[in-house]
Amino acid sequence: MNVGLEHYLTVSFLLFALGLLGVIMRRNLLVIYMSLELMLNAANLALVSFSRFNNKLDGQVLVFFIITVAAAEVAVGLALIVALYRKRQSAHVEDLTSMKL
Amino acid sequence: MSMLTYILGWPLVVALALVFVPRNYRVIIRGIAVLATLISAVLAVKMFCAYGHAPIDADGYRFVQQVPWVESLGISYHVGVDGLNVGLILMGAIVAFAAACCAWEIKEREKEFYILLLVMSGGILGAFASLDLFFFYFLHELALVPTFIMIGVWGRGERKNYATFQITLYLSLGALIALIGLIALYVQSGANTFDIPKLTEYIRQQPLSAHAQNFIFPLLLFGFGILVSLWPFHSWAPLGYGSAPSPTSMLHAGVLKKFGLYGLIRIALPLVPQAAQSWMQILAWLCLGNILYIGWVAMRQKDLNLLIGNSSVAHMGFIFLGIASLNLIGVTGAEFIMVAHGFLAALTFALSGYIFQKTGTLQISELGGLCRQLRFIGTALLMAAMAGCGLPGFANFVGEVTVFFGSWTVFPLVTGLALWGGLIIGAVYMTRAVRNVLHGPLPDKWAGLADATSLWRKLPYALLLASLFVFGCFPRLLTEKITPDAQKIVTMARGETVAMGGTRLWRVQFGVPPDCDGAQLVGVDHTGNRGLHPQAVSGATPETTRGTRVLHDNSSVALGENTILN
Amino acid sequence: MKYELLPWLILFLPLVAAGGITLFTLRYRTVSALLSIGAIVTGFVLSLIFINANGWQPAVGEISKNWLSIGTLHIDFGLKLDALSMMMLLVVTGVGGAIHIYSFGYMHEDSGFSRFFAFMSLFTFSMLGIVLANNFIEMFIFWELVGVSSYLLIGFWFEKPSAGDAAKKAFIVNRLGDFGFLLGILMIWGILGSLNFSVLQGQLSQNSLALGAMSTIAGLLVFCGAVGKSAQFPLHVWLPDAMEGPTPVSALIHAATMVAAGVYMLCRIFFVLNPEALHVIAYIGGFTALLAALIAVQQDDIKRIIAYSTLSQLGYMVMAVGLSGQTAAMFHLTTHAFFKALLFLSAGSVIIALHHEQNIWKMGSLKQKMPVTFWTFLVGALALSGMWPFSGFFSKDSILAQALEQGHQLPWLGYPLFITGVLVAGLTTFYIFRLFFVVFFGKEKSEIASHAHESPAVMTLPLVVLAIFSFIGGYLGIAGVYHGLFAGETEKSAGLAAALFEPFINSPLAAALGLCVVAIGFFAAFSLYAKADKDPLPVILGPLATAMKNKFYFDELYEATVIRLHDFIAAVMDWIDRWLVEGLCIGLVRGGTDLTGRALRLVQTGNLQTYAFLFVLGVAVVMYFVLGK
Amino acid sequence: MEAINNLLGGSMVPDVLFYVFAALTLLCGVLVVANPFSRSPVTSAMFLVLTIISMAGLFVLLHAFFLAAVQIIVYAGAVIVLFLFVIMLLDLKEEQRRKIKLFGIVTGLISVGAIVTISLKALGAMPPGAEATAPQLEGGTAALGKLLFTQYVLPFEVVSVLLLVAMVGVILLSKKDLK
Repeated sequence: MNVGLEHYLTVSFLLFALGLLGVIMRRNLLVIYMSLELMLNAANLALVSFSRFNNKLDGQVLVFFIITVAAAEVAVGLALIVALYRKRQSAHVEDLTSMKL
Repeated sequence: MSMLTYILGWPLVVALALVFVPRNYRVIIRGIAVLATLISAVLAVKMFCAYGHAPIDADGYRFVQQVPWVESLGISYHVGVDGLNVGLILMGAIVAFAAACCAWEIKEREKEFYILLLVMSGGILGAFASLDLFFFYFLHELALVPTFIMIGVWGRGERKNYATFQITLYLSLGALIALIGLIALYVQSGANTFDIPKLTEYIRQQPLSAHAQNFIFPLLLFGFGILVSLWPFHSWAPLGYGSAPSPTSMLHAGVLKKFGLYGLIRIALPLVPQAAQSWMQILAWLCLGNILYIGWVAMRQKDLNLLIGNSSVAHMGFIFLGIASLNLIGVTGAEFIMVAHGFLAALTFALSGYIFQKTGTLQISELGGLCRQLRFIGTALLMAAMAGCGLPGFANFVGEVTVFFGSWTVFPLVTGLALWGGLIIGAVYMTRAVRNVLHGPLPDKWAGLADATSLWRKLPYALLLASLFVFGCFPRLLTEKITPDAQKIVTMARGETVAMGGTRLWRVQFGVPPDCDGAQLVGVDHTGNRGLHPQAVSGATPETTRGTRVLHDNSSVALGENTILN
Repeated sequence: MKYELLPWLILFLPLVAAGGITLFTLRYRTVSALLSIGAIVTGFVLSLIFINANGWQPAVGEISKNWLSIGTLHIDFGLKLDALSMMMLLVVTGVGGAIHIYSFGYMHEDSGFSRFFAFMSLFTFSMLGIVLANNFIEMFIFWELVGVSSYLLIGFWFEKPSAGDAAKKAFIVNRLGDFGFLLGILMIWGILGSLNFSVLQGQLSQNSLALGAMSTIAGLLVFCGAVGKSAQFPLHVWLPDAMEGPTPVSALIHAATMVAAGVYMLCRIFFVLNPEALHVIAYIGGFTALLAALIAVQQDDIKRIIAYSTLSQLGYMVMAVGLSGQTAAMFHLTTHAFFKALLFLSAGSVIIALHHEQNIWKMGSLKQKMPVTFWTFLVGALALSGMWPFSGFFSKDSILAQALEQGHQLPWLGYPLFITGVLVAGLTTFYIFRLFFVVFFGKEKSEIASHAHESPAVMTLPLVVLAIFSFIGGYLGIAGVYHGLFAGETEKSAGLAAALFEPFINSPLAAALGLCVVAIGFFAAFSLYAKADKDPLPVILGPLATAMKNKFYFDELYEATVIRLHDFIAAVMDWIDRWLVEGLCIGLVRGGTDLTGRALRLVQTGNLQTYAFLFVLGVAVVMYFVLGK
Repeated sequence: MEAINNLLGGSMVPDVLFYVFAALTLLCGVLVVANPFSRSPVTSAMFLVLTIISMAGLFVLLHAFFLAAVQIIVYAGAVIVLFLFVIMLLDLKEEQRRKIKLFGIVTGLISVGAIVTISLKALGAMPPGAEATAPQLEGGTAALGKLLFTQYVLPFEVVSVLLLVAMVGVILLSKKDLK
């Protein structure tokens, strides 16, 4: 049975779900950040598979942009985490709960 | 530009203009504000007088002006006047002018106060004049917001903040429920227009389904009921008026409160007739709560303003009784009391405001024997109290008697109790107030009080008293304008399409003891035109079993213009 | 019909005077007094002109303009001109005029002089309105206006707390009567559809069962209005307290005109009352007469004695109407107006002479000091008690005759009332001469009594005029006028001598019995009080005397029952309003919102992951609805 | 490029490769998130690199050769290295085993489970896609470049500005005297 679009999509969904699980379960800020990256990659995978099966390149262009945005985001995010760490000496989610009502 | 737009436009425009006047030109601000309300009052009087021969448009409205605003939703700035709101606009304009004159008591931040006062009066006049559901509602809210600010900032008494929030939250809740009703009406009717005449015409062709009506009418009834302090929802009114500055309570108790009633008559009765008829029984008993329950509560009040607030709530009971009777006499009577009560409430609050200004307190126990010192204000308060308990010669009496006549044929028991409330309880708490405040020995601490001597100070009270006398002695001025339009509303509300004067079916039940054999049918009396001997159908109690009885009234008694009978 | 405008003028002149005084001439005392007196005197003259121009029964019975007409409700503002209203017009303007002139002297040094005359004119206007009204609502309007003007006049000296309370009490009791009256009007309108007297009279004469089973109730409710206004049994408590007002007020309102309005109204709407209602009315009238006479015997205040005597005479008239003796009732009303006004005014001049002293046990031997007042008071007393040549005899005798004549058809109604009538006549003579002897004979019982002097001419002149009328009123043919109206046949003009002895001819028993009872009363009063300087009766009667002095504790009874009940209900309602309505409705709402607010706050934990979780949950729900199902 | 094409041309070979790469990606994904052996972020970073590389493999299968290259160079090379750099900078100690927050796990499982079931159900309901038509993505990278600079030139410029802004932000944030 040759590989169709839905196979790729299932893989990307599962990957997305993994990333989501990571964000919710893990309590270290950096790991949360990495699972975020995972979710982004899942999206990339879905886009590329669509562009492949619809024979249009737009999907790939979009992935290209997503990668650049992800890069910018990681840069800023890590800078924030560093600043946060310097202030609170901890990157653990449970310690950083001052932003509540 | 129809005259109406000027009437409601002037206060709003001047309110805007006042923003640019610097704060410390107190006299100029006061002058401009009074001038604005004076202009709109004079225009309103001119309109009232010229009402008879003004050009009338298809739907029966005069001084009409329509400016489409949002076609897709069918919203347009549509102002017009017919019998129902011409009296109200006249009363609103005069009370607004009187309130502006009485605003001399505000000593700090006059500028903001006058701006809010003008916005409020513009909003009120607009709400009454507008024939478009959207503007009808929007302008009412426009008038409601200043009330909140005025009571909050310039109010008096230690429960001021509590009263401010209570009155605002309660009224916005009521307005919200009414809004839901209005929107449901707009949607259910499918007429895709907010224009009242078009909507009425549309619904006259294909009336709403019974289910929709049973859903919409309670919303409108209780929404407007809250706005008008119908019995269970009345607790905001006395307290709110008690702690409001006198111009605000004059405008709110006198005029803004009538918005709910006017809404009921203009929108609820004709557009949702079947549901209206089935709810009238409940409304009759609720209004009895207003008259009797609030009357007794008024008896126990220690503060003059709370007493007046309660009495104005009690007067609402009569208006509701008039509406509940759903016949021409009742509705005309209700409309008449709305106008009369406007003047009365404004007058009483103005006077109590004056007394508060001079003595600093409104506790009845501390006041006493003021009539000796405040001669003019004392007599005016005495007259207002007398008008309050329905003394002939004042407009309230005419309205109340018409309502009693109207509702007697429909709810005899309720009318009897309402009569007790109106005549006896009203007289008791009014005379008690007069006895404790005006009569009796003058305590020495009030020896130095200054009476309202200057003409300018006496003008508002004199004006309101004059209006009460004019409509009290010559009620035809108003009733001839109200009757044709009230007839239209009643025919729609009753679901008959037969015009006035023809054979009319109306449900009359009479609490007649079972042993009655029923008097003879129609006997023509010696004047030859009509005899009315109803076949009294026996019913255990008037309220439970409704004997439908046919009353053939082939023509109204021709006893009009000076017929000479010997 | 000549001078059609005259009745309107007579009616509106006092109103113009009242308006003029309040608006313009409040500061100029004499001008406003003249304005008010002028209004009522011209009214008297104009009505005289109108009557001799058009006779007692003018050709045009009614002039009416439409005041208010909505659908089937037609209220006119009209004048009904027949013998009844013409006679009452004369009584009101005549007696009123005399009293106005008298009060010019009486109120001279009072600060609220012009305000007094404004109220008096307002009262005259409303009284004339009642007399001339041609439909129920118009009569009700003037009914209430009369109630208010009596409220204003009783509470004229409002600084006095007792005056303020008395005014409030009078107003509320009157309103109780008006409540019944309006309810009756509503009932009649509801069934018969019209308010105009002549139309209603036509319908009811057509078929007397038109009102069906409600006729008795309707009749009694309308009678309720008369009970309130003429202070009959249940609602009589306000009249004695109304003596707080100045004496001319008591004379005008609480003797001559206002209280008589009730009897006038009963005669005007006689067609509405069916036999059962009339019996009840007769009994209430009789009972009030007896009750008031008993109380009057033990009163000490000169004005209260005369007030109670008014009450009992009114009971007489209402009893007469109950016995369907309208002519007798109106005849007695007319004569009573004259001699009761006379008694009040002479009492007033005594009070003025003794610097506002009203207790009879502080007066004495004023006979030499105030001769004119003495003689006029004597004439009034004799007329009141019904001594032969005086007007009181003729009118009271006609009532007793009516009772006797009714006795023949309905023995259980006529005879007991005849007996009470005779008994009351005796008591009346007793208490009026008790007052007469104590005030004018015996020795001065206080030093102010010693240097009392006669009142000025402006006060004694009206007294003399009224005395003349009280003397000759009996045989002026007043009865004939009423007879013409009610019985329908024209009045026969009997000679003076025949008129003098006519009562003895038509019912000798009533006349003879009446006279001898009067004699008994006179001698009893003479023997007990001629030389007494303190009241001997309590010793003789004991507890009954104290009961009579305290007005049989009616005030306390009402205080305990009606007023306390109302206050209790008001207290309960106020409590409910404060706790249940306000507490429950608003408390509930406030509590509810507060609670939800507090619950929602818990969600904000600050933990990043709970937010993420909620976020994802939201996405799941949305996806469920979008993709799912 | 043609070599790889014909290499992949064979029917059987790409399916097997797809399953290999897919399994690899998912396995490394799991290990990034919930590594039973060590909790330290470094291991997660390492496994993240592996996931990205296997993702690149999948891209190749989908004939997106340029993207696969970019993926490896930019993503694996730069982004993950940045991660490692930061991890080393903050010298995070082994994440000591705090009490396992049952609440976190349970909630996570519930929510993610819900989303996965829904999406799979939706996917299941998808009509089977047309057969994988022959890929005529003419000239991979050239076509991509042409498309990028003709149709998507505006987003391209915006993204470059975005990068600039990100840089400014990062420099500002990482200054010493952050008040």
